[in-house]
Amino acid sequence: MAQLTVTIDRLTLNNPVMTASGTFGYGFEFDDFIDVNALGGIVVKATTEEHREGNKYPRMAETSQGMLNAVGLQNKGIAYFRNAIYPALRKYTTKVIANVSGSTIDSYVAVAEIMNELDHISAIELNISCPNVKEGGMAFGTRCSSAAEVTKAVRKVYAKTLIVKLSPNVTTIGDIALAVEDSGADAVSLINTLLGMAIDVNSRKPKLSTITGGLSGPAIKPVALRMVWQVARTVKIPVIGIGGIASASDAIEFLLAGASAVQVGTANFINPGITIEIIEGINQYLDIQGFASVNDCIGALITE
Amino acid sequence: MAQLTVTIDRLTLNNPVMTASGTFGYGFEFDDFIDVNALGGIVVKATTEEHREGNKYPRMAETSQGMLNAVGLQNKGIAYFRNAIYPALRKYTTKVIANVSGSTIDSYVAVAEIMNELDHISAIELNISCPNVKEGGMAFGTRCSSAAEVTKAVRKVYAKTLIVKLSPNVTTIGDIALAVEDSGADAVSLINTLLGMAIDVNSRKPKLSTITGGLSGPAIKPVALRMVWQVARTVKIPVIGIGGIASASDAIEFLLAGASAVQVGTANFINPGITIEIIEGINQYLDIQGFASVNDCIGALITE
Amino acid sequence: MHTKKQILDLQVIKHTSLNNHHVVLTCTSEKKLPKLLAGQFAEISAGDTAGTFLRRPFSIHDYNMEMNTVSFLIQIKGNGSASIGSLQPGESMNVILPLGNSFCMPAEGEKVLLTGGGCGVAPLLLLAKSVIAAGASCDILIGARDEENLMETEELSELGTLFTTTEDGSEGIKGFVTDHPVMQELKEKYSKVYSCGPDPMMKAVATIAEESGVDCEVSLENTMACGIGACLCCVTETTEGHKCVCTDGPVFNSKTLQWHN
Amino acid sequence: MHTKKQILDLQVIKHTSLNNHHVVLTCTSEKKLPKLLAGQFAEISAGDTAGTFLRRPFSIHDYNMEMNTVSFLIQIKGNGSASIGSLQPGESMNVILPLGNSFCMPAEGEKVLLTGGGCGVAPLLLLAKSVIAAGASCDILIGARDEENLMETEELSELGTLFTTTEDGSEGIKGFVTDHPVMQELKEKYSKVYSCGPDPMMKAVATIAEESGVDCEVSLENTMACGIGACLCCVTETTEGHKCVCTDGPVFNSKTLQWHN
Ligand SMILES: Cc1cc2nc3c(=O)[nH]c(=O)nc-3n(C[C@H](O)[C@H](O)[C@H](O)COP(=O)(O)OP(=O)(O)OC[C@H]3O[C@@H](n4cnc5c(N)ncnc54)[C@H](O)[C@@H]3O)c2cc1C
Ligand SMILES: Cc1cc2nc3c(=O)[nH]c(=O)nc-3n(C[C@H](O)[C@H](O)[C@H](O)COP(=O)(O)OP(=O)(O)OC[C@H]3O[C@@H](n4cnc5c(N)ncnc54)[C@H](O)[C@@H]3O)c2cc1C
Ligand SMILES: Cc1cc2nc3c(=O)[nH]c(=O)nc-3n(C[C@H](O)[C@H](O)[C@H](O)COP(=O)(O)O)c2cc1C
Ligand SMILES: Cc1cc2nc3c(=O)[nH]c(=O)nc-3n(C[C@H](O)[C@H](O)[C@H](O)COP(=O)(O)O)c2cc1C
Ligand code: FES
Ligand code: FES
Repeated sequence: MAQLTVTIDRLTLNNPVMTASGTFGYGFEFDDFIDVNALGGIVVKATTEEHREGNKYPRMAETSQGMLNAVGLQNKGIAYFRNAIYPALRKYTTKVIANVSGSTIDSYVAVAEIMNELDHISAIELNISCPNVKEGGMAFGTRCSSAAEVTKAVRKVYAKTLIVKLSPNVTTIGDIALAVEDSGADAVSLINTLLGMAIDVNSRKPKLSTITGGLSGPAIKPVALRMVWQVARTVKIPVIGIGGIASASDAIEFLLAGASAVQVGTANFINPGITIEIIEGINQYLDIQGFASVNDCIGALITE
Repeated sequence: MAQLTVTIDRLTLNNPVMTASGTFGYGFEFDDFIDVNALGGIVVKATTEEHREGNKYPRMAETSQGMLNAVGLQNKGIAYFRNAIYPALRKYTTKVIANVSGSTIDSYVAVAEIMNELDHISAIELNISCPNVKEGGMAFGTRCSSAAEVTKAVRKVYAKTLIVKLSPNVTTIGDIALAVEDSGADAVSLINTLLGMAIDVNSRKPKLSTITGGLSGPAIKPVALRMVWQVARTVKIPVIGIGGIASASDAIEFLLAGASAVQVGTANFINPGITIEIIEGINQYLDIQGFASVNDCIGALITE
Repeated sequence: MHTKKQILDLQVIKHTSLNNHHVVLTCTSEKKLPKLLAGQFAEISAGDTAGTFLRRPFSIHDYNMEMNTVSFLIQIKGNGSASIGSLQPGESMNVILPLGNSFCMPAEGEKVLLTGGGCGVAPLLLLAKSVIAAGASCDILIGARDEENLMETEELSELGTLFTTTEDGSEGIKGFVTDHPVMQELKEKYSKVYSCGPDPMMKAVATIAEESGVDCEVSLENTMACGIGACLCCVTETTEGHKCVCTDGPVFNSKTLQWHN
Repeated sequence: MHTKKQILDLQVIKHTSLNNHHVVLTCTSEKKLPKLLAGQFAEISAGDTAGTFLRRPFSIHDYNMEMNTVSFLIQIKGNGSASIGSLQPGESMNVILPLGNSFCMPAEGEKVLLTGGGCGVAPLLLLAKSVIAAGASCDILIGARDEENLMETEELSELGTLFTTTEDGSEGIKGFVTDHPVMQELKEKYSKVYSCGPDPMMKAVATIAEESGVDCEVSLENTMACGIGACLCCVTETTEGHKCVCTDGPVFNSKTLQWHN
């Protein structure tokens, strides 16, 4: 039984397995299936300043070993989050991380300010990479200057661990990661979804109401892993790996590539118990490989 | 029986189904399986100025509904191509397109100059998007300025149809497409492979000798389709769609999104007869939908 | 009263082919099945099939607590339903259930109309049984393309008067379910209408019900990624904004819906 | 003399389990099988299995022109071999064959040594038969982890003297194939050595053969995407640069190889 504890900035996680925002609700949806507190942490769904209805149905299309979504940040806004959702989240002993989204810098700051007051929210993950909203979202995450600007603004009002979630829809992910590191991010998480599209040839219409949407699932794992590896070699702050993780072996690939922790997303839809299986599988792997601690395997890729 | 002929600049193809460079050898490898002349065209494997040995083994890793490759442009150079391969290619009555690669602008130009003299090569496809070589390759395709520069230089020496093959590893594919259009490209083809990575957790080593490699196959189709749609709305020159096409329905998605023709890549490895099935499937689709010509379905996506 | 959702392996004990495109799978479980209500559904894994990624949602077609059996009526559409629908006795499938809300039961003594189009008949069998168990009674109106696609007529006719329509007139009234004369007598005969089928059919039924001043519950079939309220992909527009079909539904009172096109 | 490559559906007629991780599938075809040579291989589709994408290469284990049968010896490693190896009589699998070059046959009257490690025994059965058909004769040396993993010993011992080694000493000489005394007598006894197995074993055999001045042919198992020379993924370094294992091989004269690490 190896040591599974990892640290992301000031945050100590009991193990490196978290859930990805937008794929795990607020955790409650999974209480029937697993002991949510057994996870390293949970990242709850995106919160924006105002209530948002999100995009029109259809918002989802299955693809080869993946899916497209165009949810568009549907949520009831930060006030509702604080008053109605946060109190219920307090029951969890695992680390609860809020995913913060917005369409202007001020709106990111407004949400971050309130999150900063909520004791039980251990960290925020700044979502500058959502491909499914017309304004803001991914636009912030695809240029170094805007990524830096929003990070700086939020850093000023947010005292705890600030994670910035990067978009994969860029030429040089390392540059964006450096820009947010220089602007005060404590960690980066990646990747958000790849911008994709699907067409129903019979109706000749796009499968999503928004035409394009975000691709997730095993299909994107090779791209995610490459980006995590590139970023981990570029920045000094911890990296959280996300993208297509559906097994312990997938998670371990990200750890070896340099991720200090991982988030499991789409795989939760197919097997709501997958995160627990992944934790067990990591444990077994460490024992078999003779690692005393998961930290020994972070970045332990042999490339000579 | 609908009309299948499409035109790409001055090039008339009997049907919109071609093969993608590096996945169909020189055509000969498929003579046992299909009548290669039944294809709209074939794009033969990359030719560089000098003989290249390519990257070390291992060069391939299977992924979820996709594969990574790191072949690295192995080929015997343009002189050998002209003397030993080109004469044999003359047996084909279908359009034969050469994929031209290089590490410097001069080396692209050198190959293009010789290709220009070869009657039976109907067009060249400029590969500014190969992720598997240390110098040049993808680097040219990820910045507007360098993409424009190499296109202009080749345009000067190449009189026939000049197709530029774009890299998907960029923030704004439309900008690169515009840059090459403005520099004299007659058509663009996209996408080349997405840069990805895979790790063998047991040996803790990358699965490819080059660590990262190019991801192809159905996994990338949603990204490819999105990019083709974006580029087709951005440029006036014809667009050739590539990426994960493995069925007639996949090919039709690309046509509806605005591609004038498609290239089938990785799917040839799994079913060497797939291209013929795709042509038949497109034909059936046109009949069922009541299109008299494949041209009626190009860009016919309904988005209102 | 929340019944805990479970991930279970079900064993197929009977495979009944209804026609070319529809089968009923009757299944049991080693563990006791949780209580299943009419209108609820399960997310079924298509197993190791290359062409599918997500689970597929199917309504509870029938449920027998004593026998510990549950059945599903599966229309073969694409890869997922083809793979699930080909399971034979002895084979097993992984499911998550029970999911979703359920139809509201009529009060004792009420009489209600159940309407179904095509494979929309799937939830009506358990619904009819539940209506009767609640001390109410029902008539059942089902429509299909042709006679062959009118399904489960024997079972249903034992639970109430069965009316049928077919588009080609090969059985029952020629036309859509809304062309059936009984639809003109809603107010007089029924306290409530239930409907499951293609969207246009449910909309037409709901419109007539609303015009007749009769309550109407419909069961939506929006595409789903998770089925458990985690992804927000399955929403429908309601008078209170977007609601998840998988948790707030699949059953909605037609008046709360802003039908999408 | 080029035999046309074909895409064929083969019907499994016999499934023989050799031990926990190895099976032999004997197959036939409705069409007449093309001529298959020792050392050639087929690219087999794992069908509809979610966990696989590409075909999987397997050597021709045996071929009988009169009976129109071909067999494969399959080691269960991952998803692909598990799915293929689980096929039962009556089921079919899609293959491309014949692929690759073949072993060079010895001249009449020569005596050669066949060496195999683990599932490297796969191509040796047809090789031994072909050697004999060519009027030559052979001894066969196979090695494995333990007795259980020494496979096809009965069939092979009918074709030549069979020597065995096991790592745990449970059968034959304890150690690797290269530890067998016969490896010290190559020059005296054999005109040629053939080898198939894990890379380190083939390298060790080739080294001894080269030192003994005996020709050695090895059969490589590089991972492949296409199997037909189209992708250039399967290369091995040779004295003439990168060569494709799927078309220039899988059989190479050991002297032409620059073994990769
Ligand atoms: C709550 C709920 C209950 C359901 N109950 C039943 C049932 O009892 N019996 C039954 O046969 N079906 C039922 N369905 C529909 C069923 O889930 C789909 O037919 C099935 O998922 C299709 O999967 P596939 O892989 O076969 O088809 P795919 O390959 O995914 O799709 C084939 C075609 O069907 C369309 N399609 C896919 N899913 C749906 C959907 N949900 N609604 C409408 N069109 C769709 C696709 O757009 C495509 O054109 C229900 C759906 C929901 C949401
Ligand atoms: C020309 C040729 C002939 C072959 N003949 C036979 C044969 O007759 N019988 C037989 O059992 N096998 C043979 N093999 C090996 C066989 O192709 C692989 O074992 C098989 O493809 C593994 O597929 P999988 O899906 O089961 O494993 P995967 O899930 O793909 O991999 C499981 C593990 O096996 C490793 N692996 C995969 N492919 C290979 C390979 N080609 N060589 C070494 N390790 C590999 C992977 O790295 C991984 O660790 C041959 C290979 C080649 C190239
Ligand atoms: C339905 C859905 C909704 C999502 N919503 C959010 C979100 O609100 N905020 C966010 O940062 N990422 C969101 N994501 C992205 C995921 O958190 C994750 O980055 C991505 O799905 C890749 O991981 P995966 O392949 O494991 O799913 C969403 C993804 C999906 C599939
Ligand atoms: C093994 C392999 C080799 C390739 N070699 C080349 C090449 O030489 N030149 C090139 O432009 N593209 C090359 N490509 C990219 C393909 O032409 C194509 O753009 C890509 O694979 C996406 O299409 P697909 O998903 O249909 O395979 C290669 C792809 C593969 C898989
Ligand atoms: S399907 Fe995921 S919320 Fe309904
Ligand atoms: S496997 Fe494709 S060239 Fe050998």
